[in-house]
Amino acid sequence: MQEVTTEKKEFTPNIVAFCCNWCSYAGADLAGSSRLTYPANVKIIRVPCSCRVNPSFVLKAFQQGADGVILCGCHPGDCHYVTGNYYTRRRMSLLFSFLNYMGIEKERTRVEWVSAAEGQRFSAVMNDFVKTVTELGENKRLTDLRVKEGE
Amino acid sequence: MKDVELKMLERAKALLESGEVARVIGWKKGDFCYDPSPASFETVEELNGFVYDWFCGANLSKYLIEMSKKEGKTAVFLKPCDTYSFNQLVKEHRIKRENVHVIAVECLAKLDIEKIKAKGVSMVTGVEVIGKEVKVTTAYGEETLKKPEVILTKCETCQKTHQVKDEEIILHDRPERDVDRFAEVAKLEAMTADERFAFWREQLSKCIRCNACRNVCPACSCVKCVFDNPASGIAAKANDDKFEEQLFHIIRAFHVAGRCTDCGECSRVCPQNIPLHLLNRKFIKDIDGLYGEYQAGETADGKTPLTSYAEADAEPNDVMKGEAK
Amino acid sequence: MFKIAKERLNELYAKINGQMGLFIPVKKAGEVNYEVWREGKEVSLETLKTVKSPKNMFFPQTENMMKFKTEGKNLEIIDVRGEKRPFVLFGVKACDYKAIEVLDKVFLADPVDTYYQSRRNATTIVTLACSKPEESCFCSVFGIDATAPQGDVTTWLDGENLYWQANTEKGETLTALVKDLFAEGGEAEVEAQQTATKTIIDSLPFANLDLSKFKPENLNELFNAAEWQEMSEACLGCGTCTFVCPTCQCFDIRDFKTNEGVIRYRCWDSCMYSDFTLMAHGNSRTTQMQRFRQRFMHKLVYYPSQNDGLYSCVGCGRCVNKCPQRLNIVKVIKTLGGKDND
Amino acid sequence: MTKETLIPKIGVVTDIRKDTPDVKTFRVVGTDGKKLFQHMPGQCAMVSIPGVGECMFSITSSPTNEEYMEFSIKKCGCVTEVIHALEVGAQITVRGPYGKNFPVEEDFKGKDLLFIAGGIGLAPLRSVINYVRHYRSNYGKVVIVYGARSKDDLVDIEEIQTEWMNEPNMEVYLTIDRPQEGWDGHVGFVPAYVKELGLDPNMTAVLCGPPIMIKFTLAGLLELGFEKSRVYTTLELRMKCGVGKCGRCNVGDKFVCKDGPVFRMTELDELPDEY
Repeated sequence: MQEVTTEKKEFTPNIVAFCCNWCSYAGADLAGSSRLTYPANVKIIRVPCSCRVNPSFVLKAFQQGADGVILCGCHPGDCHYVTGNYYTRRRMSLLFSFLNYMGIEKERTRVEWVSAAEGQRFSAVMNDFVKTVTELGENKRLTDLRVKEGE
Repeated sequence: MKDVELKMLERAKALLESGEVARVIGWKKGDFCYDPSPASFETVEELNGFVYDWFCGANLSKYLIEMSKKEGKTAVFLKPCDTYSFNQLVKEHRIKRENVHVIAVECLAKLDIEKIKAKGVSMVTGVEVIGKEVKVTTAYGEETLKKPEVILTKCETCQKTHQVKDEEIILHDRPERDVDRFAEVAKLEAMTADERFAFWREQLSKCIRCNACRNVCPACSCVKCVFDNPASGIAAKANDDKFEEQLFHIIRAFHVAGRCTDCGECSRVCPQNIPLHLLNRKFIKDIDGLYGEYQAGETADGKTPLTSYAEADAEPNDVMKGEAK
Repeated sequence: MFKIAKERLNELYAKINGQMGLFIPVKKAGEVNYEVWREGKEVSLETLKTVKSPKNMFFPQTENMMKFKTEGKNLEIIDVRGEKRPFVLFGVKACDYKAIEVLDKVFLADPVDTYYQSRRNATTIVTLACSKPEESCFCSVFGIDATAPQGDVTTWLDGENLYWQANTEKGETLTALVKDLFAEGGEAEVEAQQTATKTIIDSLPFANLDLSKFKPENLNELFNAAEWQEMSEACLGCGTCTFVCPTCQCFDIRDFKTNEGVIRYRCWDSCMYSDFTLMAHGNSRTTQMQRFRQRFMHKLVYYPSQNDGLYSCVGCGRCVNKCPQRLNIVKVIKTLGGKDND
Repeated sequence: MTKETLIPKIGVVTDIRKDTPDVKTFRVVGTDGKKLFQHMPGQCAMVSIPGVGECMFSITSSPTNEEYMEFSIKKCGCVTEVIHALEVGAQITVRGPYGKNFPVEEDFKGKDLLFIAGGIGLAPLRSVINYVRHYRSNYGKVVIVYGARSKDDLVDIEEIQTEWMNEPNMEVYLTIDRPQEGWDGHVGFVPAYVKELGLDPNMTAVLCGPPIMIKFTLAGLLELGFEKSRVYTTLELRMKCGVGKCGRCNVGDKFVCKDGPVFRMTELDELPDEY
């Protein structure tokens, strides 16, 4: 618990980014090779398509201590599997709206479309998301206290 | 209601006697005047215990998953709201439509004994509904209650009509009602995130994880639920932490999104009276607002909102900003 | 006997709470359950039946048992229990008190369940007599007198006062702590209430249930009864009856991975669940009929057979009120019990 | 201090033997290198891998072994899969012993004993057989009939061939279900073999194996004139606590963990058929 209290002043959030293998994951790569920075506290999880992300993945991320969860996929119309991200769009619209309805701060969740060529955009999106979540502070509403036990 | 019951009994007898059906699914009398149980009747003699009254709120459609697998045809009495669940189950290939004979029965809303008891009325021995009044006979005398105050929550905003019928038993007209089933959802939406969180926190902290909501839900027809499957990573039996209360209800609500017919059984069975229907209704409201009005179970075919898409669908971030509607 | 005016009960709660913990029926979001008392919480002693029984005082729905830490190949087991703070369990009805006796026979039997025992030892039980039993109550069938529950302290509540009588040493100790709030007297009021309540109890619809058939020697006959199939047909397989039941004691032991190791906890389990007896290579109860039968056979036959005829049902009627499908132990007793049930 | 029943001890795996394609035998001692606790033949212990789960296994080694305990474990579920992946030196948790043992000091003494096992069913019997071998003079003739699907599925074959078969006044009969290259022994199912052998019905018999084998073997034994009161078996059901409290391993009013796992056939006859 000590760590958390000392961190209060400069809180660094844990961010989980689910990135589609065919676009934003490559976009992150490009950002890196172009020497564009994005915060190190963004943990990328590569998925074959943004539509692979089951709502339970998002919740699990929060359970394990994420303060924000962002999904990145191909721009609508550009899905490697043709239509995957259209489904993502509906699912995540509904899920995130629902989490908001449950009282989970809506700034903690986000969906962004980032292509493989948009390294700059990837970096900008992540910087912005991290900034937003940092301002928001620690996730206390959708987290499992048992997981953090002993910290 | 007695006339409807007699008519139903007559049909059940005829169907069983003629051999047209092998069994009839209906309700069986309980120990009190208010506790009928769903039951299947295979012989005319068994029909002695048959009942259809103001407390037959249970949705019988889910039983058909098992019953329609049995030898012979199954007749079932379905209230308007039940027929939506029936359609949805047919659509999901859970029920063999050709094995079922649907008898659409009249429903003028069902009563909630807990609400009656909450009015301080105990030892109930009988009820009679006259228009908008409920006359309750008890061991201590008689009480008159206002019907709208003691009907099941799921009936309060119901405007459903029978979607499936092979025959019907409807003797009385249902009065037209003008109700907004999303009013309570809108009320929650209008709150701040903090208030909403506090509301759900308090409600969900009552959850004892008995799984009644899941097991009664006609949309929860998975052979093995993720919460029972150790390989899912989210299996659990009890809420050890507030997170698990949220997790269970969020996942369940999401899983039935676009398939939930708003039959309200989840709230009816909840031993802690958590307004679970308000979770499902949020999804319904969002779907209606974002992707066009959709009522699950209106038909037994076609795509559901979450198994289809439109190129011009709203962007999640706009939805979150509240700019999409 | 002592008494305290109803309006001053909050002072009593505060006083007890100052010395030890207080677990009491509290109304939250419309439902009454036992909770830890805090100033401002809405206590509801009048509520006849809390949704959950007070059993979670001793046998919580989830309880951490131990922690495992791994370092390299080395494993370390840490007992996570701290010293149990003394607690007062307040407002226990006669049926729920009897249920604690039923649980004791399981958890305190050799080998003793120390988790249960430590909570049990640290608790002073204040019971509350019933004055308004309702139609689903049938505790008298099990020989329970709802007007005179046992416990460390027995209390009675009427329109004006709460009457208080210590029964045990623990009860006397508690009484001494709060005595300055009390006045003497109340015997006549209590007796009047008891007489009135007994009349109601005798006239309750289930007052004459016949249990004579439920004996160990009829085990196989009852087990093989054809009626189980029909009785269980509407069963959803949910755990409502088991979780609201004051005597159900089945539990599961599970592990949870945290950032710091593994927590092993136990939680309530239900014999109604399909995976209750599931093993890697089989399941001894594959149908809901078997699981339904198990629950009621356990309450009415198996448990009494192991515990000198004591039934594992106390007639609280929670399952009668809460079963979503209105199946319950009364229906089982009526269907399979002695012929006086007809 | 009261004995903690649900808090396990730490065990160290000191040896792993692969008996068959899906059975491994694990040798376990305490962190101090000594045996974890004493037990009697037929008793069980709860073995767990923290974070995965806890399961009940019969203790395969004989109580007369003062150095260590052994568990023969068949890979068939989530926990056993992880146990099979363990390496020597791994630490696990063990608690026990649980349940009633075989009446080796009472009913078995001075009797001729017949042990019939199928597949992994040899695990609980190995403990009794070795106990009997240790106190050989206390018992009469010993006959062992053991069958498995194939010769590769015979557990502990080395011990059987090198030790049991050479033990005086001890007969061992092995059989496999189907003919197999390199096997010149008996082929056929255990129940049929038992009848073929025409065993002496005055022996006290102990059966362990899959339910179907037990059912047919028992029928065979009864045909040969065995009395049910002298036939024993062990049961296995889902268990969590091991001490008759968690409520799941009951057959009628008996808990397998506490009142079993060893049952006399006459006792089982009185219980409902739900195991």
